[in-house]
Amino acid sequence: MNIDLTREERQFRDVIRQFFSEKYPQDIRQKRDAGITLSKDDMVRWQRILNQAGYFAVNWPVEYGGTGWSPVQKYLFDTEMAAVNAPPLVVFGVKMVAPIIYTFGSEAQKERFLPDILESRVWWCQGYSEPGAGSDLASLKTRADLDGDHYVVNGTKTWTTLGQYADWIFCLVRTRADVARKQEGISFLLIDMTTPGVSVKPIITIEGEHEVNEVHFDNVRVPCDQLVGEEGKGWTYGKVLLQHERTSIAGVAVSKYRLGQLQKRSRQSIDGGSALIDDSSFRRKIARVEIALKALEFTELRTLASVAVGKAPGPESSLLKIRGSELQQELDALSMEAAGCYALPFVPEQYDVDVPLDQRIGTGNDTNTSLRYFNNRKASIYGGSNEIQKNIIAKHVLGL
Amino acid sequence: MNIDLTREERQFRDVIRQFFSEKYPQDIRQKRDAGITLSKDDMVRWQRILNQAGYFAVNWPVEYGGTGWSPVQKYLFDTEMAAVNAPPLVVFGVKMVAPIIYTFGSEAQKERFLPDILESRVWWCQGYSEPGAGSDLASLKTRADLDGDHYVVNGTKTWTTLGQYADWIFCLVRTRADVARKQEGISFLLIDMTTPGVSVKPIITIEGEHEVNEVHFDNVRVPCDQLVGEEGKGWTYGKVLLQHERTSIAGVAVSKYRLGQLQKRSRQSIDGGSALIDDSSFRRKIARVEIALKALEFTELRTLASVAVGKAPGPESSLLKIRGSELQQELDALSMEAAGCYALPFVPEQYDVDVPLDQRIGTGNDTNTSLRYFNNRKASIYGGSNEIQKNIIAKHVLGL
Amino acid sequence: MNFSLTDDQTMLKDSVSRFIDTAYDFETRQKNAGMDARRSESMWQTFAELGWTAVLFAEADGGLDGGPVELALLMEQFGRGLVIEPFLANVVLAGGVLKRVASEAQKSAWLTPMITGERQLAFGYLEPQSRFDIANVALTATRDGDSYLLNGSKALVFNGDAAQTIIISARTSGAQTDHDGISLLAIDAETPGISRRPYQTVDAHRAAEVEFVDARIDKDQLLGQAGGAFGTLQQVIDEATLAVSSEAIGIMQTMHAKTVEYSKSRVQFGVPVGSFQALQHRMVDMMIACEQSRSLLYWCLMLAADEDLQKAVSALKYQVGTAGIHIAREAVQLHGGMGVTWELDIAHYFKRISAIDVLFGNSDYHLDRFASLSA
Amino acid sequence: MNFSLTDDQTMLKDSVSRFIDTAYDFETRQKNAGMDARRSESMWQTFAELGWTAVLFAEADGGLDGGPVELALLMEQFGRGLVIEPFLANVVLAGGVLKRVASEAQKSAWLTPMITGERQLAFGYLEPQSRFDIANVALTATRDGDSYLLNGSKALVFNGDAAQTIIISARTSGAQTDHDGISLLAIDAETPGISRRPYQTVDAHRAAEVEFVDARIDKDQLLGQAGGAFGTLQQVIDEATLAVSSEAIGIMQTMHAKTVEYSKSRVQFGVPVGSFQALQHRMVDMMIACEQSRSLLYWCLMLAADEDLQKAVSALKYQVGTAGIHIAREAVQLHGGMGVTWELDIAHYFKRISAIDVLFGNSDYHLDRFASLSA
Repeated sequence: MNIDLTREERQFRDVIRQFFSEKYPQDIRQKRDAGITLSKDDMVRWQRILNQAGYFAVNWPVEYGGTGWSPVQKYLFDTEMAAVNAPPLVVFGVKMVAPIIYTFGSEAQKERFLPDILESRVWWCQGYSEPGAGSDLASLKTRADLDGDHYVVNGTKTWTTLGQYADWIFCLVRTRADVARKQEGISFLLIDMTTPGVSVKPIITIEGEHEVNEVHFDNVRVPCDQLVGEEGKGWTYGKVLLQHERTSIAGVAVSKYRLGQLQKRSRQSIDGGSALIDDSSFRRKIARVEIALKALEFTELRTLASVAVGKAPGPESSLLKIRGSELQQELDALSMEAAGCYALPFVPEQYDVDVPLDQRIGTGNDTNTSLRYFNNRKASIYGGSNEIQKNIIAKHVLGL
Repeated sequence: MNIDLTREERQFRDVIRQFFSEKYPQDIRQKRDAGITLSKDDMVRWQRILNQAGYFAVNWPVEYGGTGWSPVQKYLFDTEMAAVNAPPLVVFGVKMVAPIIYTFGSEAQKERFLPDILESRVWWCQGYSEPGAGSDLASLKTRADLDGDHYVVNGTKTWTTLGQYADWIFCLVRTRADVARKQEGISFLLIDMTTPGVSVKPIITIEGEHEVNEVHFDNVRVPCDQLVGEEGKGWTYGKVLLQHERTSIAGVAVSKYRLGQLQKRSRQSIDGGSALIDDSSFRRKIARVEIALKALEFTELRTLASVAVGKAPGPESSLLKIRGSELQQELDALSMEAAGCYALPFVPEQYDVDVPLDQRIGTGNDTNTSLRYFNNRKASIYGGSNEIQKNIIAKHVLGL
Repeated sequence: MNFSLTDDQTMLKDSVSRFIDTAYDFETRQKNAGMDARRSESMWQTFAELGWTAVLFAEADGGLDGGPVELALLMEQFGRGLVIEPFLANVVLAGGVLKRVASEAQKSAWLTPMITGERQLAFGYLEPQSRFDIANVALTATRDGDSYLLNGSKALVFNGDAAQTIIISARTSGAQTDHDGISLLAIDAETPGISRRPYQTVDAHRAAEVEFVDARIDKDQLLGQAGGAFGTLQQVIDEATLAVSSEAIGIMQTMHAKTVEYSKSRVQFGVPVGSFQALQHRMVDMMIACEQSRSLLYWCLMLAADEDLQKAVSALKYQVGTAGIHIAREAVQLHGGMGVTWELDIAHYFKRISAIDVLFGNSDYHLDRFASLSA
Repeated sequence: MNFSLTDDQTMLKDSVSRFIDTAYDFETRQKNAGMDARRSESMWQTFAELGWTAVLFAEADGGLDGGPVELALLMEQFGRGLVIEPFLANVVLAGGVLKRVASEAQKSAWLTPMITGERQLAFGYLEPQSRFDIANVALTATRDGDSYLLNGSKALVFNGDAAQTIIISARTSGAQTDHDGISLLAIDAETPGISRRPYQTVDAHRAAEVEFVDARIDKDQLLGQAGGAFGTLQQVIDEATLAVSSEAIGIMQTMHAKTVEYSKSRVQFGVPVGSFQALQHRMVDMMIACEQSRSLLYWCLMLAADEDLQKAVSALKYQVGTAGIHIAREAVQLHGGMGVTWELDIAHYFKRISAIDVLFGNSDYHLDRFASLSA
């Protein structure tokens, strides 16, 4: 057993670290540290900087312009990125649809779609869930009926994150209804959001922000060359995707950063007197999270080590999802607790524009805390709720 | 809203309190306080003292020799009894079979069985559970086949508490197998333990004590006049019993006594220095239990108040069972924690005979703590496991 | 021993409950929440006309002689309806101070018009640095002839933007966290030297940060004894704690009921999600947590005049804090994605109960207070 | 980054595992647990012959040069087998002291014969008043010419009844809880002035209370520096903590596996109880708790020589304490009535893991130690 990095890995880490210290834009950094929501432009600009350095398509094979990194390299990259609080990538293009395209798509599709993703010219969003199909995703009802060389799509997708920025959407649609298992008859379709009949309706989430959307399809005509792979195989492709990029699902690197911030925050005296960390109850809660996070980090490393020796990550990624989301939410709750009464003011405008810290209501980022706390209740719901993950483990690991 | 006792209730409480201070035998008290298991004789002697004062059959109607007390009076009696750590009654005769007999039995049965119970001349035990019928009690298989004016009983009952002392056993047996619902065809039978074919086999429980038994019936011939009520109605009778005496199921009075002891214990300095209560973590745990116990006490009082105005306690008694057992086990765990390393010695002999405290291993009753802790894991299993209780609430209260 | 309500109490409960059902549906609430600082003035007038602003005060002061039971009944229904009107600020906090220590003249000036709905009040008892310690008062009131000069800040003053009169705790002597040396003062919100920064809170209530720079007020605006206000402050905050705890119970019970209903109607995998045993047991746990909270409320109501009340209030607040967050998280989780949308009331119950945990000391604070009173 | 075992480690693991499967079934264990203080001497001889008593020691001392990974591998299997042989007392505790501070002569006298199985050792590091504080040493060793005179008590001395040599911590200077002034001494158990009160523990291990009244030993029986033993004491106890934590992981994994199996075979209401979703989710939670414990063990093993080790060991012990009790309670509960019978192994796993929580500091103790090292 040996956790030491190889010389090459250490060198890699140093290069990455230097990159972040030199190329991470100051203005984006300031926004992030002040808890200000980034604009679409900010995100695109940052992704292009990453791509110029060759650090954007971390999960892609080299032949399509990816980094071809090992799991350990990806882990180190994630860790360094989180350590400076750099914004995470918008996953829908680079991490979600791209692997489906380069794995199952035609050559024409690869040429048509991958370069735009690589250069952040096209913004993708995801069309999986439907109002009636949440945990039971395979019961989806959005229809794509063949009509000549087009599919005619009708239905509604929901929880479409950042769909308001998107140029294209990848969807699971039902191309056949007369099937024995509802998983059959589902196909994977790429749809231009500017096609007539596509409309996007904002969903305001609990904290008051516009992050997710409903996307409606009303007789939307989609050329057949935008079907990925075979008709009726969409469910299989979607499942492959789910198991494809799981090493960072637990969000350990980001949670470590947040824990560090919280520890720093809790050591500050409120009024020249005692600090929050002097409260034995709070101190113990922080310690519990630190222990749990270390346990999760090593669980992730164990998974990584199996992947590195060629084992595919299996249902254990469900464990990472469960614990990862639980710990994120625990950190949210502790941040709320640290903020005390200043968790209560709801002043979204001071996070939309750059209001100097000393002119904000409350101290530091405290009034931003509740936004994250409320919003992040989704962490245990989306991407397959934690209940669904437990069902998966019960069935596939415990054989129940 | 008014929690004050009436003048009559206060007088009643004072009389009871005086009774306990005068009549509770010193030797039994010493054993109880030192954590020594009582002998059968101790228990019988104490029950006879209670009966002489008219305080034994607290739940019976006056006509059969009971107290005829109101729910509030019973509550006060339980509270006073627990406050002096007096031993709880052995429930199988007075609280379990007697109500079935005086409610559903024949006049002959009442005359034959009730006086012996009242005067603790006959020790009863319970034959409900079977090795294959635990949570799913109605699937019981012990057969009673009619043969002339006898039933011939074959089968095995288990978890028979203090069956080793018992003269008689009351059983749920299957008198018909060809029934639509398995609850049908079950009858309620009284069996003399000296009847040929009855044998008792000890079950040693986790902590090493002999408290429960398996009772085997091998062609045991039981006269038909020992059937209570109608054949095939046993399940109904048993269920009535389950809802019959629920006001004390939570064990609040005993838990309050134990909490008090634990608080006293935790204020004692270990080595002339700090006491356990000075540890903020332990202090908070104690406070949490104190709060939870107060909540449970008022839940019990709310139930009592409904009973007092004529409402039968319904599925809410499941709540009392769940929280009551959880809190008992929480107190067990805190006692373990207080005992520290001295929870580990396993010296049952020093609780069988009266070893002076200063000659015991460990301090005070600490080495007795683990016996109770281990043994009492049963509290969330027996009497309908807490999982079954939750099923009952889900179905009957929430309508799920 | 009797947990029944009197006829008057039953009538009060039924009337508020009916009002919530018929005149305070979620849509109305959300519409009013979107309005400016004063919210719906007509709604507040209705509260006054129905006598709810009067319930807690003595008949002599124009009140209805109600006590903790009446307060709890009102607040539980307000919780159920997610009421955003400034009842806590006006009636329980500011009114709670005035009924305890104000002179007749002061009551006429501030309490009577509050009860009739003509005047809005607020109570500033927190400061930016004080966290949950109401004795941590740095704002100074310095005697200067017949006036006091005020300097310092008050934080999270509920209804602080709409209030015409703001009552504050101020330090007239002693060190920053001493119990002695705290005074209560009633201040016209338009007094020169006072600036207010109003905002909405996450639960759609209104509050303000209030700054005092050499604000001068008359000595007659002192409420009660100079320097001896801590006991009153504590009583008022305990009563307010009981109030929001009752509100929390209304919220918990509603969230639980809505979750159970949702689980019966939401179909996944061909069956209602409420048929899944894992979810059933969790809904039972929610029910138990709610019932245990209610039981502790009963304890408090029984003790209303007793010396153990502080301890009981802390037990209750600890319980509703932990049970409330537990129930709220489960309710959202069991509603799935819908539970985190602004559109559904569940999200707003979640936010209100999260806010209640912070008000007047969170669970940890009250657990420690309980333990110290228990020792 | 590599979590694989070396070939030697794999061989060791396989050999212990096979031994547990073939020669240490539950029936054998229970038979031996019923024997007297020395238990099965032949079993202990087998342990020595298989080299397990040698694994942790330097080749020069007759050992096999193993480290924490080897210790963890052994202990995990011992946990799985519910091994009652005095491995912890002889090898990890007493052996741990000797390998660190004993002179060559002292090693020959006590360590070598322990490794060969000829001599039984014990280590008394606790006293009746010390709870979890190993620096709380009241037993005095007073220098008297060429001897030390010992007075005081040692509590819960594992293997203290069978041991021919007992190592103890004793105070040669300083106040009762000072870190300085603690010394380690090796004592012949038959020394006049020593009395032992042996007993069994709840987990079927053996221990003794040991009293010292003017017991006189030679000054050569001092191990290491007089008064400077605290650092060694802490290292030994940390290693023992790692050992029992590894054992706990073996127990947890076994309890979980047995519960899952039981749930598949136990039929109630016409179906296996493992088909009930509420129980399924609880068994998943057990698995997660177990896996998180193993992950922290890996952290410790990676850090073996690092300064963060103390912190990591405390994290691990906190985790196995809480997870262990959680898993054990669930395992018993899900076994129903059978789970609380002496007859079934589940009960004995439960008792051992309960004992482990208390050994070397419980969860709370280690959480606080972790927090203080983290600050």
